[in-house]
Parts: sequence; C-alpha cells; structure tokens
Amino acid sequence: MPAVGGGEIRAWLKALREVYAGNRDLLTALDAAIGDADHGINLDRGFTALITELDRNVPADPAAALRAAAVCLIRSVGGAAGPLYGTFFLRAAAASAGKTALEPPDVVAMFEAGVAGVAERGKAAAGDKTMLDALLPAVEAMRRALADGGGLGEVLEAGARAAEEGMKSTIPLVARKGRASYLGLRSAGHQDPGATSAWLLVRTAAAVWR
Amino acid sequence: MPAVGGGEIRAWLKALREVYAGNRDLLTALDAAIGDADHGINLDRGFTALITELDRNVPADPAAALRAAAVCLIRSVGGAAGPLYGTFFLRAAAASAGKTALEPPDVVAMFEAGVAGVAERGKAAAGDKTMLDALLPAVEAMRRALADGGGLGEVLEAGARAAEEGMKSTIPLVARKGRASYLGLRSAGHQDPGATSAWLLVRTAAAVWR
Amino acid sequence: MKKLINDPEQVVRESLAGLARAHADILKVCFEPVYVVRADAPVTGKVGVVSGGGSGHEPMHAGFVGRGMLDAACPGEIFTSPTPDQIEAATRAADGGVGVLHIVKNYTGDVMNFEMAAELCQAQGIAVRAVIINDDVAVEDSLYTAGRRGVGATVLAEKICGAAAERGWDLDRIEALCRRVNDNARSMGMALAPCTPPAAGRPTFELGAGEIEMGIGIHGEPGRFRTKWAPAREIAAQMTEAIVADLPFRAGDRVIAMVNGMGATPLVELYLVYGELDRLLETRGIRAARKLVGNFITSLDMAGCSITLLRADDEILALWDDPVLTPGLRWGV
Amino acid sequence: MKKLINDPEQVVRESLAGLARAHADILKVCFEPVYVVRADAPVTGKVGVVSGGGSGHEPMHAGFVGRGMLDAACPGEIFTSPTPDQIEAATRAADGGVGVLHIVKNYTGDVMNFEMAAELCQAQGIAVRAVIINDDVAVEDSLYTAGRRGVGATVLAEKICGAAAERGWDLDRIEALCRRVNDNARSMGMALAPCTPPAAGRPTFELGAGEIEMGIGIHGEPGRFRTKWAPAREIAAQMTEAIVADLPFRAGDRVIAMVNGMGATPLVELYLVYGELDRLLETRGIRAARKLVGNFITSLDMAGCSITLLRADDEILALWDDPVLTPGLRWGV
Ligand SMILES: Nc1ncnc2c1ncn2[C@@H]1O[C@H](COP(=O)(O)OP(=O)(O)O)[C@@H](O)[C@H]1O
Ligand SMILES: Nc1ncnc2c1ncn2[C@@H]1O[C@H](COP(=O)(O)OP(=O)(O)O)[C@@H](O)[C@H]1O
Ligand SMILES: [Mg+2]
Ligand SMILES: [Mg+2]
Ligand SMILES: [Mg+2]
Ligand SMILES: [Mg+2]
Repeated sequence: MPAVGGGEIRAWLKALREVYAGNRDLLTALDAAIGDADHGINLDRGFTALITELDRNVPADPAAALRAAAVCLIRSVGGAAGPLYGTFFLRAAAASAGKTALEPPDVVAMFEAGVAGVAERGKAAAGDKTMLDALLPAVEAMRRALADGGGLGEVLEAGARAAEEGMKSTIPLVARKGRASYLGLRSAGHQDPGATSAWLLVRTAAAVWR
Repeated sequence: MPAVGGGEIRAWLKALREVYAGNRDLLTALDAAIGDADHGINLDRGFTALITELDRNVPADPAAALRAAAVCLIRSVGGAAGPLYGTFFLRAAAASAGKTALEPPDVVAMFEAGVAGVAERGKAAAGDKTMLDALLPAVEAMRRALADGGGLGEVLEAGARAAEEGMKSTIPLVARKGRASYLGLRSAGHQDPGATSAWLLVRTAAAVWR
Repeated sequence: MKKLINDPEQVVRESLAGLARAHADILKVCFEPVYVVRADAPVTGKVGVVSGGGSGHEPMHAGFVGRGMLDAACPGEIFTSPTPDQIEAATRAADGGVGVLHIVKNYTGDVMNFEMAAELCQAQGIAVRAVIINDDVAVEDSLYTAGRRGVGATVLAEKICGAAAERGWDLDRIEALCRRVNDNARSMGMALAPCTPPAAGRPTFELGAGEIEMGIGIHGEPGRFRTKWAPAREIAAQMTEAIVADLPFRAGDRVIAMVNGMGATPLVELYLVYGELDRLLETRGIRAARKLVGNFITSLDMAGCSITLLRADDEILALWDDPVLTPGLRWGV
Repeated sequence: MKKLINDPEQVVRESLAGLARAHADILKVCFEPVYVVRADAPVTGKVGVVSGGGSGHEPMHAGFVGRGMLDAACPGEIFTSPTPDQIEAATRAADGGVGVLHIVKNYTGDVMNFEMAAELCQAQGIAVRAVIINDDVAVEDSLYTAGRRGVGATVLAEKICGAAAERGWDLDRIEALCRRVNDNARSMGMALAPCTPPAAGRPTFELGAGEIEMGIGIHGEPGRFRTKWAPAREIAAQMTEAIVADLPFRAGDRVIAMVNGMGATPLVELYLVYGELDRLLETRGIRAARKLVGNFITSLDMAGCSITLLRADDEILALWDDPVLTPGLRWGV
C-alpha cells in the first residue's frame, strides 16, 4: 500500500473493534489473573462505541479519524486503558495533523508520538509490566526497519514482531505499575493484559495496511 | 427390671444424651430437607446441658428427675422441640408425682401424660407429620401390651416398634404443622425429624429398662 | 465452610459481645440468659416492645433495639427460637410498669416459646400481649396448618410500634396498631443461593447452576417451588404480583415498600430490584410513600431478596417518620 | 452466574435508576454522562466534594451523596474507573462557585481519569483540588510502584470532608483536612471467597475449600498472599497488627474504627470481628472513640471483611458527629 489515508485509519479502527471483540475473553482472563477482570470488556465497550461514532460522521483525514478515536475511547473505556489508549490516539492525531495521507515515516512518527503520550500519562517505564513493554520495542523496531529502507509493510511487520516479543517478555516480570503491582511477586508468571492488547493494536495495523 | 426409680430415669436421660449426640447429624440432615437444619443440634445442646445439670444435683425420685429434665430442656433446646419435649417431661413428672418407683402401669401413664402434653402444646393431630405420629401410636401400643398382661419389657418394646412404624409413616405425609408445612407438597417424601427423635426417645427407654 | 467465626457453638454470643462493644451508647447485652436491652431500659411509664427469634437474621432483632424501636430482643441460637427464660428476662427488663408487647413471628417454635414465657410473666403480674406476624404470601394459609410465616412485616411492625410506645400510647392501642400493621402487610422472598448455618457446616439445600428458589423463608428452608433463573425484571414482577393480589393492594394505595437483601446480595442488585418494583407499583397506581432498601431481615449468607409492602395511612406514615436510634435503623436523631 | 440483574451491560445504569427512585428526596441521577448529584446541588458558596470510581463498591460512592457528605459521585462501570467526561460533569454540577475537592482512590485508572477531568475543569475556571487516598497497608509502597490502594479511608474522608464543607470551610482547609485524614488512616482487607463481576460471569479468582486471601483490594483482585482459614480471632489479630504497626497507632490514641463487610458476609460475623478488634485495641491502650460496622465499601458479592482505623483528634471527631443524610450513612437528621 502506498500511504495511509483517513480511510485506512478507519479500516484499522474497525479491524481493531473485531479483534478486541474476538479477544474480549482472553484479555479479561489475563486481567483476572493479575488485575480486576475487565480489560477485554473495557476495550470491547470502547471500540464498539467508536465504530458507531465513526459510522455516524465519517472523518476525512487521518488526524480527524485518530482524534475521533481518542475522544470516544476516553469517554467510553474508563479504567487505566481508557486514558492510556485515549492519549495514544490524541498524540497520534496531533502528529498527523494537516496530512491527508501518511507516508511510512509519518506512520512511524504517529506511533512514536502515541507511545510517548502513553509513557507520559502513565509515568511507567520499560520493565514495569505494562502495555509499554510491547509498545516501546515496537516503535524502536519500526524506526530501525524504516532506517534500513523498509516499506510500510516491513516496518509494521517489524513493529508487530517486536510487540509480540515485548508482550511475552512481561510474563516473568513483577509489575511495578497498575493494579498488578498490588500483587507484588505474585504478579510474576502472568502475561500483562495491556501489553497483549497493545500487541494486537500494532499487529492489526500491520495486517490491515500490508 | 422390676420398676423404674429415679436412678432408672437418670439412666434413660443419660442414654438419650448419647443417642442424640450419635444421631445429631442424621436428625439435622432430616431437618435440612424439610426444616431449618437444626433439630439434631438443638437436642444435642439440650441433653448435654441436662446431663451437666443432673450431675450437679442428683434428683432422688422419678418426678424430680423428670422435672429437672423439663426445666433444662425448656431452657436450652429452643425451637419447636424445646417446648414440646419440655412439656412432655413436665407432664410426665406430674403424672409420676409422689412415686418412688414406677410400676409398668405408671410408666405407661407417664408416657400418656407426656404425649397428651405435646399434643396440647403443639395443637397438632395424628397425620400432621410431626413427632406425634411416632408418639401417639407408641402410647396406644403400650396400653394394649399392658392390657395383654405384658411386663415392662414387652410394653416398651411394643411402644418402640409402634413408634418406629409411626416414624416411617411420616415419609409420604404432607406436613400440616411446623416448619415443614411451609413446603406444602414438597414436604412429602421426607421422614419427619421430630418423629425420628421421638422414636429414639421411646426406643432408648426400651433399651435401658429392659 | 469458611466464616469469620471462632467456634460454631459460640457465634451468637461472640457476635452479641461485639454488638455490645460497638453500640454501648444504645444497648446492653446480658448473657445469663441471653437478651439485648435498651441502655436506658426500663423506661418508666412506657409500654415495652419486645421481639426475638432465632439468630442469623441480623440486624433483626438485636440490631433494632434502641430508642423508637425495640426495648429488648431475645436472640435464640442460629435459626432456633429463643427459650422462655430468655423471653421472660427480656420482658422483665423492658417492663416500664405499663405492660409489654411481644412481637412474635409465626413459627411453631417462636409461638410456643413466647406463649410459655408470657404465662411466666403474667404469673408475675406483668401485662403481656402477643401479636403474631404472618405476612408471607408464599405460604398457603389454612386452619389446619401452622399458617403463614412472619417475615418482612416484622421489621416494619417493630419500627412503627416502637414509635407509638415512644409517643406514650397504651398497651391496648399499640397491640391494635401492631395487628393493623400485620393485617396490611404482605411479603415474599426468593433465593439465588442457600445459606450455611455455622453449626450445620453445609448449605441448607442444593441449587443447580441455573436454578432459583421462589417463596423461601428466612431460616434457609427451601422455598415453595424451584424454577429457572430469570431476569430481575421477571422475578420482581412475580413477587410483586403475588403480594399485590393477596391483600389486595389497590390503585390509590400508599405503601411503605421494602426491598430486603437475604444477606449475600450486593446493594447494587437490591437497588436494581427496587427500581423494577417501583415501576411496577407505578403502573398499578400504587404509590411508594416510603422506601427501605438494604439488609434488614436476613438469612445468614443466603443470596436473594424479599419484597414487603405495607398499606399505610397518615398515622402509620407519621409513626414511620418518628425518630429511631438503633444499630440497624436510624433517622431523625 | 446467578444475580438479580437483567443485562450485565446495564447493571450500573439500572441500579442507579433504582437508587434515584428510592432516594429522590436526597439525590438526582443523570445519565448522559452518568453521575449522581445532591438534589439541591449546587450549594452556592459551599465547597463541592466529589468522588467516584468503579461501581461494585456500593454504598460507596453514589450511596454517600447527600447533605453532609458528597455533593456528587461518578460511578464507572463495575470495577472500572469513571471517564473524564463523567467526572467533569459531576464537578460542574457540584461547583457552588468556591471550588471542588476530588477525593480519588489511588488506582492508576482513577488517578489518570480524574487528572484529565481536573484539567478540563480548570480550563473552565473551576478550582479543583485532588487528594489521593492510599491507606491499604497490604500493599508495599515505593516510588517505583503505583503505590498503595485507596480503600476504607475513602469512606471516612468523604464523611469528614463533607461535614467540613457543610460547615463552610474553604477549599484549602478542606484539602488539608482530607490529607490529614488520609495520613492518619490505615486499612487492610481479607476474603473468604471471591466475587463475580456480572460482565465477566465468573469468579475473579479461585480459592480452595480451606483457603483465604489476605490483603485483598476492592476490585476482586487476589490478595498479597493466600493462607489457610483461621478463626476470626487470628484473622482480626493479623489485620490489626499490620494496621497498628504501620502508622503506628500508639497507646492513648483515639480512633474511628470501621469493620467493613465485602458484600456477602453477614452482620453476625462482622460484629463478631468487631468484638475481636475492640478487644485487641483495648489491650494496646487504643480507644475506639467511634465505631462503624457494616457494608460501606464492598466488592460486589465477595465474602470477607476489611478493618480501617483512623487516628482522630477532637476536630475530626466533631466533624464525624456532624449530621449526615445519605442513603448509605445517616445520623443527626
Ligand atoms: N501506569 C501505567 N502505564 C502504562 N500502562 C498501564 C499503567 N497502569 C496500567 N497499565 C496497563 O493497563 C492495563 C489494565 O487496563 P484495564 O484493566 O483496562 O484498567 P484497570 O486496571 O483500571 O482495570 C494493564 O494490563 C497495563 O498494561
Ligand atoms: N405443632 C407441632 N406439634 C408437634 N410437633 C411439632 C409441631 N411443630 C413442629 N413439631 C416437631 O418439631 C420438629 C422440628 O423441631 P426443631 O427443628 O428442633 O424446631 P424448629 O422447627 O423450630 O427448628 C418437627 O420435625 C416436628 O416433628
Ligand atoms: Mg482491569
Ligand atoms: Mg429445625
Ligand atoms: Mg430451628
Ligand atoms: Mg478496572
């Protein structure tokens, strides 16, 4: 695919809705182990609301679609994931402002901005056993793939692979942020639900925009 | 045995304590099916208290022992069984007043008086699926056995057999008194706990005084 | 069985000890025999209001002892009615010299024990009147049975008669008031899950994953029939229908409406049920003039709820609004 | 899963609808977005006190809206913190022109959503201060973690700050008071059985027949460690020891002592636990000057309890005794 326009962003968000609906129980079960058993439910509620919103008034350019996503998720997800993913899309929108279509470097910049927003909002760092453990390596890998002259497909594939590894890397970790941190050592041995939904976020972009 | 004195009454009451302790769970399970799962617990509590009492001050004659039982059971059993068995022993004591030892006719008179008391206190009739369905046939059979010239042993044996049949006869009955009556038709098919403890009352007398 | 207890045989006494420590300003607990009495009892010249029954229904009855409600309560063992000596002692402690009302739930055991106690008290010159509460529409009534159980109406009767006593009404008038409350009140309960009495150690009945019991009492007894789980809307409709049809409650009636939790049902569900009930009453032109939602007459850790409606006139509503200061019910002070 | 609900997705809204019908004299419920507000809000010239969080903890928070406590509450979905638009709307509705205090339990989600809402409100010229409640001694604190959870102290802070606002204190002083309450309060909770969120449909964790969870939070999370069931005496001693040692509470301290039920634990057990707690405090020379026993900050149908102690001075005790009129807490009126 040449570049990512408003239509592609909408396609990504709609695909995410399907993906989170399909993984609702998985994400909720992961959250039950070290959280409060609602992560999948929260995301499913949020993205379902988002799709209704997107169908009501179709945003033209990428920034508009991303901002619509941000506002809707902040309104409807709640919990920790709401402000975090909401901030992700808010920053992603800002980074894409004024562009009718995103070239590969713009796509990477969009993810970089979004992930930076998550880090600021949640004040978490790599290794805290959060969604950042999937998101940080993902943007890092995208940057590298882009530098190596990769096209959008390679760039996103690289990001998705890194996100998956980052997600798996949360299993042995002891949580230092979020609800899971209340479990102390007992949080080790479980995959972080947010890192899992974050991997799905990147992987779906790769799948939809290949 | 020739006649029933204060010692024999105490022996009966002590044996009853063992019997109800041993059947605590059975009686409670029967009560769980059509009542509130406490009949065995109630009787066990009452007769345990009674034995402590009897050991503290040993009543001389039958009436004194029976009255001590009445007062103690009324104090400690509670529920429906408390006033009912309490009244049984109160009336039994009255019927035995002034006698140092009870001859077979006196024993039958004692049971007759006690059972009449239960009927008055509870206002139940034969076939209501209560302890009376074991007690009424028991006194009836004792009377007959006595009339047929039976000794204490035969008289009590006859009473115990009739009580057992009466107890079994409660299984198909629909309860018209007590908690079980709240179940309506659902009370059918279960043996009445009070009829069961009443059968044990008579059977234990037969066993101890044979 | 996992419970916050020490010894199954000591639950009632140890819990009452905690009640006494938590509410020394309101009540006193006596142990030989066991009864709970207003801290300032007896109130001379005031009719005493006494109730009691098996424990396991908290806050009823001990939690309703205090100004404007009960002068004394006699808690029996779990689900086992109190004994005559307890009731007698409680009655004596509550007697302000102008008589005592016994509010008795209609259970064979309670009725017989209160009867025996009343005889003992009258023998000592204390004027005692007993009113039997029997508001449970789930039980068919008949001369040949033990009759209907006393359930939710007991809570309302204790509040309303307690207020009348506080106002200085005499025994005759309070007795008549209590009968009026009972005659105008109807209740029905249901269970999603049974309860586990500490001494028994196992649930009082088994319920399948998708089953509920309709028409349960408050002693862990099974109900009148077992049916499939249904949405709260349908369960509330079934109970309301049975209650309204029984009195019957009519358009224009004002009622005190209680949605009571059986012990293990969270408030979020009870308020949802109240919403359904209130809507159902509205469509029938019945007005919920006063509302009570929460755990008032429970069955240990049973999950489920009961609904009680009391047709109320101005006098009953005024008595309802009078100040009450007890551990379980408090307003106006 | 058997519950008194209609549709798992609608539980919160339908329950709030029932709350509104049951307490129209005290509060109003708005649905777009969802928040609960005092019937007479905004009270001009009075600081607004607002709290909120996931639902499933009833009566907290919506049940504490009313005179002398909260001006508004924003209930999120079950166990899910409310969203900024809800919090913003509630804050606007509670603003009497002299600022609004946000009482926020320390959960990442709650903190972030209240933060975003505060930014929105301040942009509109409403003075907002947030105090984070973090009283749970079961969680180790550290700069590198999310820190301690906010639990039982939230109830006490809402009552005490609500009273101060009613007295006309200004925002600075109420904010300082809220921090003082939080700094002097400690809590710990335990579970005998997990809870089942309606939307999830299954228990949030599994517990063996003889096992309990010590150090649980209020969202069905597992606790800090799992251990064998022990008598209430030992469980109460463990929790009290952890709480007292943490502040530490000292001989001569006066405290407000709360024994809180997690939702499915009967009052008979909670009072038994209170008795144990009161005895333990007595032996340490700590005086329970005020007591609260019941369900105040729950976790749906979880079985278990939590203990909260607040070291209180005369001022805090006086504010505690001030009149409060809410569905969940009421006295003095
Ligand atoms: N401070 C934080 N920074 C980044 N991510 C976080 C932070 N706190 C929690 N998360 C992520 O949020 C996820 C939980 O989201 P969710 O269950 O929807 O919210 P809640 O914990 O409020 O129920 C966690 O698995 C974790 O990945
Ligand atoms: N009116 C009555 N007359 C005679 N016996 C009765 C009556 N009511 C109940 N009973 C007997 O009492 C038994 C129940 O006793 P128990 O369980 O100790 O009391 P409760 O029903 O108060 O828990 C029943 O099985 C029945 O045999
Ligand atoms: Mg979660
Ligand atoms: Mg029984
Ligand atoms: Mg009983
Ligand atoms: Mg959550």
